[in-house]
Amino acid sequence: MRLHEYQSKEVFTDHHIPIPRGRLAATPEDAKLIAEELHGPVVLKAQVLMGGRGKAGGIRLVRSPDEAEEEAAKILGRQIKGIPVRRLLVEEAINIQQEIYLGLTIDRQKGQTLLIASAEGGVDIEEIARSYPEKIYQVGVNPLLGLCEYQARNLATEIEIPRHLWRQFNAIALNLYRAYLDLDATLAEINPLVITEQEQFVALDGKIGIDDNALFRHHNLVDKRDISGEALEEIEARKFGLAYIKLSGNIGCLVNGAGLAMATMDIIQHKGGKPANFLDIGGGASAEKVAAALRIILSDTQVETVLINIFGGITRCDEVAHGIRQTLQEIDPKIPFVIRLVGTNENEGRQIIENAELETAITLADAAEKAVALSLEPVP
Amino acid sequence: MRLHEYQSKEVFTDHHIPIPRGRLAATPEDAKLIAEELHGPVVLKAQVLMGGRGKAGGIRLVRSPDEAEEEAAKILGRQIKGIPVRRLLVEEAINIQQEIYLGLTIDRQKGQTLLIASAEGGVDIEEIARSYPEKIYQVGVNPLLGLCEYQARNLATEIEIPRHLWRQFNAIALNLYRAYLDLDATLAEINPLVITEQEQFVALDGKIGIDDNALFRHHNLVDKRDISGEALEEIEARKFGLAYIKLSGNIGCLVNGAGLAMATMDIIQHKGGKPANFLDIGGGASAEKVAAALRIILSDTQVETVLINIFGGITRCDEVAHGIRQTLQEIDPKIPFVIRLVGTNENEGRQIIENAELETAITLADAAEKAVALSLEPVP
Amino acid sequence: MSILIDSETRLIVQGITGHEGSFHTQQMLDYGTNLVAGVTPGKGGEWVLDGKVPVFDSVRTAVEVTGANTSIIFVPARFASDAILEAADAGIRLIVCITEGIPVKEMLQVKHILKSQDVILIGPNSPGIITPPHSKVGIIPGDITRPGNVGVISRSGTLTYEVVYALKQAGIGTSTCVGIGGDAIIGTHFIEILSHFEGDSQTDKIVMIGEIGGRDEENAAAYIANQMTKPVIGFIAGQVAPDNQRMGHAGAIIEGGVGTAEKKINALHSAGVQIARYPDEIPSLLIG
Amino acid sequence: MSILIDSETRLIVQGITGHEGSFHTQQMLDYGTNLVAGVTPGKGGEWVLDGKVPVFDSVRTAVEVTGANTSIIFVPARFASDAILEAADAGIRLIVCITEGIPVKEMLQVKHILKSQDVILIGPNSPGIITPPHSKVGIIPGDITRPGNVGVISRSGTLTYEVVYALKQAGIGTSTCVGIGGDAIIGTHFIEILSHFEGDSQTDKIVMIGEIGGRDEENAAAYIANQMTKPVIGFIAGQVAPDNQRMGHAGAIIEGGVGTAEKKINALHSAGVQIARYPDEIPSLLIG
Repeated sequence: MRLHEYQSKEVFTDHHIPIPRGRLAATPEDAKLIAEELHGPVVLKAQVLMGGRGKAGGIRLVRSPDEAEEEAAKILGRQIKGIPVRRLLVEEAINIQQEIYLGLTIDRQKGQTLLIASAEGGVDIEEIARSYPEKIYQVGVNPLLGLCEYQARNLATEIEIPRHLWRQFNAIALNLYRAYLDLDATLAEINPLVITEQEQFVALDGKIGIDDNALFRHHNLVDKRDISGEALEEIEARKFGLAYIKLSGNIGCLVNGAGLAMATMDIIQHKGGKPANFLDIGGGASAEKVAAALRIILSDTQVETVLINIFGGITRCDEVAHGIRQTLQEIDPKIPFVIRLVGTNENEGRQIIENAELETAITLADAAEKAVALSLEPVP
Repeated sequence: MRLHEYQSKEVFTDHHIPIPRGRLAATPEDAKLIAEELHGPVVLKAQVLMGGRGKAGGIRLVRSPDEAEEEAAKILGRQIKGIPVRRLLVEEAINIQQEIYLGLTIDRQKGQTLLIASAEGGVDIEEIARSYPEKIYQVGVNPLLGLCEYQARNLATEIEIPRHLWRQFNAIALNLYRAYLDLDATLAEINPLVITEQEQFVALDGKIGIDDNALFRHHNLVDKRDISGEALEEIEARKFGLAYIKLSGNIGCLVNGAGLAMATMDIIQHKGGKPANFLDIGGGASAEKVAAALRIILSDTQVETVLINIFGGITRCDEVAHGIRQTLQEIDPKIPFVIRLVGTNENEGRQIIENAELETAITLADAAEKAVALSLEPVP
Repeated sequence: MSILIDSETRLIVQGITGHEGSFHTQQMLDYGTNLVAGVTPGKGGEWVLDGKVPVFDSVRTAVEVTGANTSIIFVPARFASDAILEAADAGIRLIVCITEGIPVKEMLQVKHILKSQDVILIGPNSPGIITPPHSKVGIIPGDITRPGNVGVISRSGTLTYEVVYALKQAGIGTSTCVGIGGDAIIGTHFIEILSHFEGDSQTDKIVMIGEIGGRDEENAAAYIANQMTKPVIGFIAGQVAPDNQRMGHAGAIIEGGVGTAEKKINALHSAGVQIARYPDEIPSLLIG
Repeated sequence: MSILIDSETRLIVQGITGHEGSFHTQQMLDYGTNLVAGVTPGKGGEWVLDGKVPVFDSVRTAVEVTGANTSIIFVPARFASDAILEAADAGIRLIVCITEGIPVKEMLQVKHILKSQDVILIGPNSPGIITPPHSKVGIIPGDITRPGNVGVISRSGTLTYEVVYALKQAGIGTSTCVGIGGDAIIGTHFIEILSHFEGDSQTDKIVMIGEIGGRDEENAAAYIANQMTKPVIGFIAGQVAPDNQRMGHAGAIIEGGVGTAEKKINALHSAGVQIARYPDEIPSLLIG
């Protein structure tokens, strides 16, 4: 789960990492009021979870409260990558001497957290990482010990933080690690971490991502989850514990297991079709869950054919078949279905399906070919 | 640094370990009032840091508020091992089904914390440990990982906690470990941890000892330090960072280093004398610290001879000599001194001493013999 | 021969009395696995599955009484990292963790603790291990495999079933099939299993099923190029997956250019691995 | 020969610019120790002690530039555990920690981390190591020792000086003298040093100086009885110490009957160790 910039900055403040003064505004009037409080130039920043909001006009520097109101009205009316901007962060403008990158994330391979820093932070950090990898410094954190002071200090040396600022930098690195731990984060990033002309470190922007598996420890964050950036189908899917991602094709896919779901999409493509979505019903899904999954697929008006591919293990094919039949009794989708059920209780499952007179398949390749063929037929 | 029972119980409460209802009373009237609040029989417990307060009459079970007042007056007037009782903990009396021992402390050898438990807690736990060591169970805690749930559970199995109480027991063990960590404790003990007739765990008594080297992280505890149980000399010594323990002999000892201080006491004894104290001025002591140490030794009226044994390393003999001369100029103790200075700047030091016309010695054996001989002479 | 599980295996089931634990214990018994006990704290002393399997309160007791050396974990995510540590501490040498949803923070700690111990962890979020025809430690359905000379390694669950089933349909048997698990932090990676297969006399060829994300496949490619003599057939799921909904830059910085199906396929291809475009192609590549 | 420090030793001083660090660095230089650099974060690039010793910001840089393999730590207690970890991480193989007052909680963690690394930690709260006549890594005054064939191990600071000085006065020289440190949690115990001396060709006899508390001397006694061929002379300080101001029962439970001078002396005596009643008796026992 991703936190907004303003949420990340609340976390920073709780962990003694300095941020610019500022507050959240939901209306142009708010923005004006906050700009008045802050005196002097302010920055308006659209609070959306998409990247690239700056290029999309979601960040504006303004000189006066009136200008703040005016620009806020423009940004709040805007959509960024299809997502309406509902809130702005209004912050004092900062005099920047240097922009640094500082981030923590998981190195899956080594099984440890990495603290990453570069003397050249900002929006182009990925480009720097690609073109000048020697400008990126990393240090592995022993998960049993945590980040050590000497590690932060060594990093400060390598990215050539001036000596008189080491203590400030170390405190920020150690506090960021503490925040990362406290929140069960898999990402905690300050970019840019700026050195102001007054020689103070300030976290100008921040991103925090929380481990979904640890959300049970963070109910307060879950309650504040922002779903404005998600498709309705995705919100509905999460409600049922389904992993669903909408794509642009016309073959709706319902599969158990993420790997098999991806392989199903792959084979559809290889056979000349276009998957409409990724949908993993997980292991051991009930008929109700299957029904919910199918409703979500069918709510996508682009879907013209449905391919159901179940390899039963924990999941029982008869349970899935019941879910399918139940949904088809409720909704009459009027589009063709191809159903493949293999594994646990496949015979029972097939029987239920056969009664419903649906197209079935034995192998995945066969199922994909049939679905693609059906998807290419003109819609009746 | 040791915490009082009531302080330990505050820590328990902060860490969700159940304790009996109750409060601290400084007067018999307080005790009566608290007994009234609690309804029913209460226990009065003298808050002194000495062991064995029960046998010394420091714990009383009373049936009524009036009786509470009466008995509180008796205990508050009493001294336990020479220490006046200033405060009582007044607690509800608990119906006990079973008394368990649960404690955490450091195993120096293995370099880890041990969680120790026994189904038979209470005041006789050390006797049980000696006579029936098989009744004591221990589990080592990995300091990087902390106490694991399975370890607490295994211990519950071994001391035969009834299954329906495992969850309660585990929570208490894990919370006790958390308290131990949070407070930089080297000891955290619940004894007895009782199972009430209502099948609830309650920490009936508790002891917590804090690592003196970590007190810089616990200013709030240091502020609340209870010094009523310490000799005035010991309080004064701590003020100057000196380690001082009063003994019963007549040869005052001033030594640098704990090992050498003990060896000095040992040799005094072997030569037929009696040390009046253990005093370690530590490493690199200033003249002021030496002067303070000497004043403390001389404030003990039993001291009839002083032996100063300094082996200079970090400590400079001239600095020590200055401290001695300074004190002798302020106070005229009228008792003999034997002074041995060896090591760093010993010549400079000896010169300062020689000018003061004091008895000196080269070897430790020589110094001890001289001091013992002087201590056996009749006081002038 | 086979890898990881063999005639010496003495298996316990942690979480045997739970819904999944009890179902799959029955499946493993039916398949012929040498299953010696179960562990559910608070249920020690019971006998489950028609009185065939004794239950203990702790792994330690189970090991002491039954001489168990292998454990499979079905306990809920909230308790699973503790269960892994308990098994390792009790002297279990192979731990297969089926549970999914263990927080990353806990797995990082577990992995570091296990590093200094002589123990193999498969998973978490793994379908387990099967060596047809008589031993499985996991949830892979027994009847979709047949004994043979192809070793299978996979990061996925049901996709693994798909592959071994496709092999069986084509008359190809499996020596051992290992699901290493789909989580970000897993105990054992492709490389370790490849090396087991390289040394296994029963295994002649290997099928490796990867997916997008991480760089496990890239590392495996380097290992295959340098260390493996046996042929490897690969499949990478997620060739048409949408852009990973990545957050922040940190992931991109550390993963560099790796992680996409295309990069993985290229890396494996360069290492001499034949790549199937979809699972049903695998049998023909093995035969061909 | 000698133990722990020899002609291969390349020493750095962590905390070289502090009061104690700078004083004792000069002492070590004067004694002849092969001291190659100092480390004080924030002072890298300076040259100290009349421009003879370069200072680096980190141990890592110091090791890279000077090839250092040994470190002595004088940094304040608040930073000392971090300094130990930094040294170990940078590849230092022998760390001598002079600093006293490090919290137990931190030392427990440090000790566990070092366990899995090939590094020796002496101390903390140690006076260090001296091999007369030319090398010392510590604060033991150089002029109170002379070269010889007696190895000295001690938990104390100044009591160690007392003993080596008494030896020198009696014309007896020291091969190496090691102060293992007086804290509850130390990196290296008597046994490890005894085993070094047992294998050291220059050492013919060993003096072991213990004190009350813990069971290090009892463990050493068992080791001496079973493993040592060279004669050991012992002294235990604290024979007339007052009852330890113990708190709680836990200490008594785990230490059982051990910890008093009497028990320690008995244990050592039973292991064939001759016991001096006070330090000045040690030379006669060595000669006798």
